[in-house]
Amino acid sequence: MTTRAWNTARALRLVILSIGALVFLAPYVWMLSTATKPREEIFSSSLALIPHQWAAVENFSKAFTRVPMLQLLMNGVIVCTIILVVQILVALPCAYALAKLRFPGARALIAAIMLGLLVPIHATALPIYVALSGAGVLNTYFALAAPFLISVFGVFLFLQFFRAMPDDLINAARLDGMSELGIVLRVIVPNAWPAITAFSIFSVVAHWNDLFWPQIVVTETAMAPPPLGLIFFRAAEAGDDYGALMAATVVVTMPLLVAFLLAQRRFIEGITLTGLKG
Amino acid sequence: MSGLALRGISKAYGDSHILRDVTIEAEPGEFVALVGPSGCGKTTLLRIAAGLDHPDHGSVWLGERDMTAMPPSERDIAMVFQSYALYPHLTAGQNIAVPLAMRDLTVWQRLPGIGSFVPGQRKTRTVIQSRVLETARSLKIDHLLGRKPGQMSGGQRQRVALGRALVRSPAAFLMDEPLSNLDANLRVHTRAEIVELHRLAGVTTLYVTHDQAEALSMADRVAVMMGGRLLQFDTPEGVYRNPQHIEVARFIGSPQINLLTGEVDAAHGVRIGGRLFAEGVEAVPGSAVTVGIRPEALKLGGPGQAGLGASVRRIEFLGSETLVFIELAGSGGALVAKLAPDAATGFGQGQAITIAAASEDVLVFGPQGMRQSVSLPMRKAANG
Amino acid sequence: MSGLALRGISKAYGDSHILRDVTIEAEPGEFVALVGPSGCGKTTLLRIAAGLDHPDHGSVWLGERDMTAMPPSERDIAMVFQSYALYPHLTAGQNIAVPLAMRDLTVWQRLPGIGSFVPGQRKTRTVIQSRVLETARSLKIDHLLGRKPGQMSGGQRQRVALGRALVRSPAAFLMDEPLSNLDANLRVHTRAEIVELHRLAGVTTLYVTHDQAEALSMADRVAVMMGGRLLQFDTPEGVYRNPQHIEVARFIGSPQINLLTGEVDAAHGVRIGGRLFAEGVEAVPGSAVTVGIRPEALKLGGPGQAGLGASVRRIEFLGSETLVFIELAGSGGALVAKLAPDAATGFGQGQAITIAAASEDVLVFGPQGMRQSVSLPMRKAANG
Amino acid sequence: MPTIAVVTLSLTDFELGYDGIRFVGFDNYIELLGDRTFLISLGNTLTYTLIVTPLSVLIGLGAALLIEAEVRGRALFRTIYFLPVVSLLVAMATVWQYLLHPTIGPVNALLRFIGIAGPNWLGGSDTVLLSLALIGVWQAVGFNMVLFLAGLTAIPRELYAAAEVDRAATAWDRFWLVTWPMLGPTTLFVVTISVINAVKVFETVSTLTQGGPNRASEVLLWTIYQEGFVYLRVGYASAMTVVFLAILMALMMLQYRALDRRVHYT
Amino acid sequence: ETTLNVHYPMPGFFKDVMDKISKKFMEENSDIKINFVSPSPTYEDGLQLILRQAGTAEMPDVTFVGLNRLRVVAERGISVDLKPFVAKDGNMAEQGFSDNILKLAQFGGQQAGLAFATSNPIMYYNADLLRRVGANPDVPPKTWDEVITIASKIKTLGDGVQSIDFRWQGDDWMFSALLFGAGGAMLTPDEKKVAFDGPEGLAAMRLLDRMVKEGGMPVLTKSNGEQAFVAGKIGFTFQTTGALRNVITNVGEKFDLRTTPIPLLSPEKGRLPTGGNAAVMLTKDPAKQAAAWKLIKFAAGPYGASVVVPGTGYVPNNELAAKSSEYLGDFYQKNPLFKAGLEQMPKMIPWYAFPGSNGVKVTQTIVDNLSRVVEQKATPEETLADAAREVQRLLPRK
Ligand SMILES: Nc1ncnc2c1ncn2[C@@H]1O[C@H](COP(=O)(O)OP(=O)(O)OP(=O)(O)O)[C@@H](O)[C@H]1O
Ligand SMILES: Nc1ncnc2c1ncn2[C@@H]1O[C@H](COP(=O)(O)OP(=O)(O)OP(=O)(O)O)[C@@H](O)[C@H]1O
Ligand SMILES: [Mg+2]
Ligand SMILES: [Mg+2]
Repeated sequence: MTTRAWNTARALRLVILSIGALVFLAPYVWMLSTATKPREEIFSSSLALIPHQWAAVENFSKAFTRVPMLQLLMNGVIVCTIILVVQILVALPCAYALAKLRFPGARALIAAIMLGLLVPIHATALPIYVALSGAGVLNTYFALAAPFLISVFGVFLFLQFFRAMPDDLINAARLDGMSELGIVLRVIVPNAWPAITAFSIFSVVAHWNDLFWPQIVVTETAMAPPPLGLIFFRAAEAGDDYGALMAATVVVTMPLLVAFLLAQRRFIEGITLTGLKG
Repeated sequence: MSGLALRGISKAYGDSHILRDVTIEAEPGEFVALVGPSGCGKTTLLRIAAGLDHPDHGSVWLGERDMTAMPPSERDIAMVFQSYALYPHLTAGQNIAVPLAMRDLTVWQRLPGIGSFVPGQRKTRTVIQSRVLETARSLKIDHLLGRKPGQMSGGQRQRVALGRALVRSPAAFLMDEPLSNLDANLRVHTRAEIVELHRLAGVTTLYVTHDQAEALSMADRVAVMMGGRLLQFDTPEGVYRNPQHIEVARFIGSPQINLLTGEVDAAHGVRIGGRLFAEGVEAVPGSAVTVGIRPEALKLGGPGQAGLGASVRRIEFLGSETLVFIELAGSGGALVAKLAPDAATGFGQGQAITIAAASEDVLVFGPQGMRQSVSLPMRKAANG
Repeated sequence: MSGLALRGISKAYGDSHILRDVTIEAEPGEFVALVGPSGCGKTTLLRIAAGLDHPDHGSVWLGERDMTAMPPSERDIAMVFQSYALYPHLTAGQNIAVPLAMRDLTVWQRLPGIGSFVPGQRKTRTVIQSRVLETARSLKIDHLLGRKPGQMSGGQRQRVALGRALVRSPAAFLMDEPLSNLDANLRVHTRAEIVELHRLAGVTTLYVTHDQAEALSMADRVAVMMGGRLLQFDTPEGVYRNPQHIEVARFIGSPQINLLTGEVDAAHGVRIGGRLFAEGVEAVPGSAVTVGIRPEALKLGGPGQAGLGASVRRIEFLGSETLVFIELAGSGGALVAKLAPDAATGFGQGQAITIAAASEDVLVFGPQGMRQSVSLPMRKAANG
Repeated sequence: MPTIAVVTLSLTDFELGYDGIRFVGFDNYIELLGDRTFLISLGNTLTYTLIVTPLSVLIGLGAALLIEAEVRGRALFRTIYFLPVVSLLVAMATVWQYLLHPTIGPVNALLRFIGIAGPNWLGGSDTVLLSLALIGVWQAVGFNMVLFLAGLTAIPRELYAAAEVDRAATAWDRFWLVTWPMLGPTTLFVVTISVINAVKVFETVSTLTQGGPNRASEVLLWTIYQEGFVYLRVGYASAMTVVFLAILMALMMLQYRALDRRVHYT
Repeated sequence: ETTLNVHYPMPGFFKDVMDKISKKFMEENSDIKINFVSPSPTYEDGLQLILRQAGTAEMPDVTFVGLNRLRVVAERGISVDLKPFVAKDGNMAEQGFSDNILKLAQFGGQQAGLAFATSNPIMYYNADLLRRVGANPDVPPKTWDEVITIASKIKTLGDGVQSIDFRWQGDDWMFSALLFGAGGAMLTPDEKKVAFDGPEGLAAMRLLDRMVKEGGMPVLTKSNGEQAFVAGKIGFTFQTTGALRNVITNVGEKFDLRTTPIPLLSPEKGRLPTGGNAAVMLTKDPAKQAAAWKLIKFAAGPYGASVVVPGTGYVPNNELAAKSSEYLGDFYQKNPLFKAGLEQMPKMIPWYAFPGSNGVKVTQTIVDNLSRVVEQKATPEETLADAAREVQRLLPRK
């Protein structure tokens, strides 16, 4: 895989990528444009992207003042961190055990994992709510994180990646005197960075953006994660405040985007298991 | 110091039987070489010894302990993998240091980041570092310690894998063709290092090699395997001079032993194509035997001398020695003789010659390939 | 049929220079062996020839075509990778068939699933199958064609990798230590197959091996590399008998050449520790030279004979030959002599002996390691 | 655990707000059999999944491959394609609402520009599911792309070298020879996850179409949600969930059994 | 000092209103503190929250429930019956709470809450478009026939301009507007049988059909309809007054926006459904109940109305507020667009809430059938028959 000069294949590739990128970007163009428009300009018969009258300041200040946005963002960071850390701590060893240790019932466990993946949170929300309410921990970070601490998706994702890892690597580690946990930490994790990064991205994205669960367990705005802030700009009955809504969306999305930009470096330094023959 | 015993090991993958009832008992401190053709089950046997595979039958013993059910990490065995199995994310130095770190550092000291604040960590690390450096030096890879496996050549990786095993003093060493990717000089050097280490530490070693010369020169005893069976387990001289099976004779020695179909007459004379080849051979009389003569044991003479008639087909120069390829008159059988360069000067391509062998150099194998030997009375007296 | 030329190749990874101005021009149909110590850049050179790496300087030519900028897939070169690089998801048979399928099947015929409905596909597949089987037979892996790489032993994988290259008739073969994991017999067999194939097809071949004996016996010419430099590119006899650099002398030949520090006097006599060792040597007079004598060129004599005084330290039995390890009197320098088993019977450990060498066997290297040779007038006459 | 609770609930007539809870056996399941909405919902979900899964997997794979092959602008493209995953779907749904507006929306404006009368994307019962599916694809591609990118990093470069030497001249050949088989486990995973995510489509439906018009975008989770949270019949919704899980589970196991063997090489 | 936990839905809409009311309330009642819990995005979400929290410690003391969901709360005994408080108060009518207004939140003899923000359906129209087809915007159409005639002209304007947007999606409220407007009812008075399948229902259904067939009404989602209207692409829009404030803001200066009462199929018998919400008391603690009652009355009272109406578009649910210049008298003078809803107030009757556990599902059934007409997939007659049959099945069989 070498750097080659310009040729048709490359040009074609760039063209396809760029067209795709345009399609993917289109909604954001409108989103940004809307976030800068006064309300009367948002819907009109002309497709102008640049507003006649700038209202960006107004919209964004609404996004920050109408709700305690900074507090919400902070909550989001805390909850996502708790969830992510625990999820990884649990999922890595589980996946390793399923992938590389032979024990009876492994297949059944994998089936159980699949089942866990399928259950929509909407279905289990009520029982979990009752349990949390019984424990008197509603309106806490714990309640926000509780149902997600074990990520079946994570176990499943890691499982797939670990199975591709050469057995001899793990065998070598065993002979070098590593415990199974040691193997996970010292051999598996360093070589599974792309998978872990991918998972982290997904986990953070999913829980940062989750609107459903926080509504169930949080009744104090002080504990609410960012998406709950967005509902302050929505009014199903009477039409949303689109400008402010888009501004708030930009604000809520930004941290994730930054996080992704940081995380994707991990992909650039992709690993290849070259210490092995065959 | 404890011996390593593999007793009655069998192993099959589905229908294909990889190992059949293999028993190898290495004495404490013994150096056992495991040789055999590609695919005969050497690696599998080593993996079973290490606990990475489980035998279908049989048991593995380290000293007096039955280890068959013990997990690999508790066996205290160091192994060099044929496929290296280096940690791709660690540098050569870190790769080699792993077993020491695992042994000498506590769980807390090993923790990344935090570990460095745990007391004693720094000192142990220094000790480990110097041990790693020492091992690396002896393998001539000390200048590579900062490289990752992906940035090293094949032979360099192999030496790192070797270093990772040699850095410890385990209860036993298992080495799977650890020198296969090294050039001759380095190989001689590294071989010497291994032998030296073995002499000093006296750790029981199971050493797989495809190089029978290496096996003969390094090992206390050599185990010759074939098709999952152990054919002979003997001293180097034993397997070379006194092979118990035609396959062992064929496998050991380079160039390969010359094999001819012939018969042993009642007077213990060996006949090839009816003509007498050697007299007074320690063999059971019988027809349809296979007669083996090592290339260096073949005596070439001029046309008039005693022995079988033959002609020179080709002469091959190999530096320190010369191979003479010979075609037997009549049968067309092909043989090879190994001569010192000087001794070969007399022969030219196409030349007619005779071949003969001393009776004690002639090995006779029966139809099943088993060695046929009896002690002749006079010999016995001579030897005794 | 076209030759393969690597001209002025240089390559560095960051600061470390892997190859420095290497030029190797293989004639059409020539078999060139590439030898050198581990890490000297052999694999890198091969990868550059294949187009997998790009040289920092220099160019790669196949016949009259400059291929330096050509992608590997258009170079029509077959390569055996040191790390095998087998496709883990394909069986041995499929692995070997890949290059043929790529060459002989159209894009449509190759499509998974749909491909089998494209006309002509079946016939070509049959042809490919039989070619694969033939190749596999010659490598003795025909019984393994249905296995995936993960289910094969190291040597078996290596042969599959070899088969994948040999199955084609490319413009050039590049082989990176293709026999390193094979046992001696298989190695001899496979070596013969490669030589035979080369004889028949006459494809230019670059063959990396760490086994100098293999290089000497197989190649038309041998390229000896060291530390990224090409030291000598010559016939096998040339590099063995007439090494141009002390490192070449050291690298070629097993056991290694004996090297002693000495001087050449004005009368072309070689002196070691002041004492005359050989007379009439084709060397430039001077002090502080290194004198090389091959082990088999050392002549051992009894205490009274001419030559340097020495003693036997150890005798090693190697089957077809015997090594005598010698300690020089006074200087304590160590040498090794290789003898036929019979010739060695006279010597025992500790015995005092003398050593000498024929003048034409003595190689003299200057302080920089370059060979110092002049043609002596009388010799010249004799040769001419 | 919560799953067990769901199964238990499915055997009762529990209704949010009423205290009484009564065990009704399989009544809920029997009622389900005759529930037209549930059947429609099942069909719609199936259609949706059949559109979204292959498209999002293929485009995701394509994007990953193209981005990986391209040296310049990798980070930029990756980020762009990933944006939809990062964004709050509820908010983005609003954006799509406008983009797909039949008269003032830019999409139809563009179509008009090239002379095509744009359809009534989200309003018409014929196009609504397709529109939702396209939004679903838009949302899922980045997700799948990241998984594929992670999978690509695990392929040894040496295999590509071998493929090039074996005269796999075009990227197309190398893809079939190396990338595709080596990505097997990743692909299986991505497909599984895509199916699961597609089957669980909810947010776009709830923000954009509320199952309408005339149930044309009624999907399983929406139906379950309606029953459980709007009509408050938790017991019945639980029964639906159980059936939904059972069907999916059966499908997944089948797929897994058939493919798992083929994608792992040892 | 008492602290009241108050919950409300749709913060995008009500946050400012609630803040203002609570501030004023706390100024007047310094012994009561109001604490807003995190609001819910929609009425549905709010209702779920209350149902989930019913009886637990988290349950708020006061909430605001959509008028059509009030019955759910009342039937489940979650809301506190306000009858005793009304009785104790004695002079509700004097405070502006006429019987008519109290009725909006009554079920089976219970006073489930006090209507807080109420709305009725009105007609919005784009005067510019009317002018372009030669209609006089100052004399807006009074009957559906006139509407359809003008609409059929507007739809020919091209350039993406469309005639009518009738908000039939989401719930049965706008259908009720047609049905009640024809003098019809949803169920028979004993609530046992469907009543909307009579001639009034058929007229309503046919009208919808005509809007599409003759008036050229496009099939739009709710938001798409609103967006197109404020973009100036639609002639008539029929929906709640509640959206008025937003529509005004979103239209800005783009075109000449007008409002007027919605036509009725039967000008004499015709009535209109009331949308919006009611303040509901949840706390069972007598001390808190007193405070909650105060708050509820205050919010639903004239001051509350004077805040709600201008901020939203809702009509005042307190007769004092509408009349007194202290509250809204001036406002209506200055903001004629708000008058349409006000004029319709006498015709407001409760938004019908279906009995039984399938109550909510019934509305969805009706909406699904409406969409068949709008999409021209079935005739009004078929649709009405189907809807009647399906709804009948969902009614309690007691
Ligand atoms: N990516 C890299 N970065 C830095 N150094 C490298 C890299 N790859 C190879 N090298 C170095 O280049 C040198 C030449 O490597 P190469 O693989 O060509 O050696 P070789 O002659 O094939 O050795 P061997 O016989 O051990 O296979 C080695 O010293 C190796 O450490
Ligand atoms: N997973 C497997 N399934 C089936 N057969 C296997 C499997 N693994 C190994 N084998 C077979 O078992 C035999 C022994 O393999 P093993 O690796 O022990 O050979 P080896 O003696 O080490 O050979 P080499 O010298 O080539 O490395 C081989 O014939 C190989 O094909
Ligand atoms: Mg092996
Ligand atoms: Mg190499």
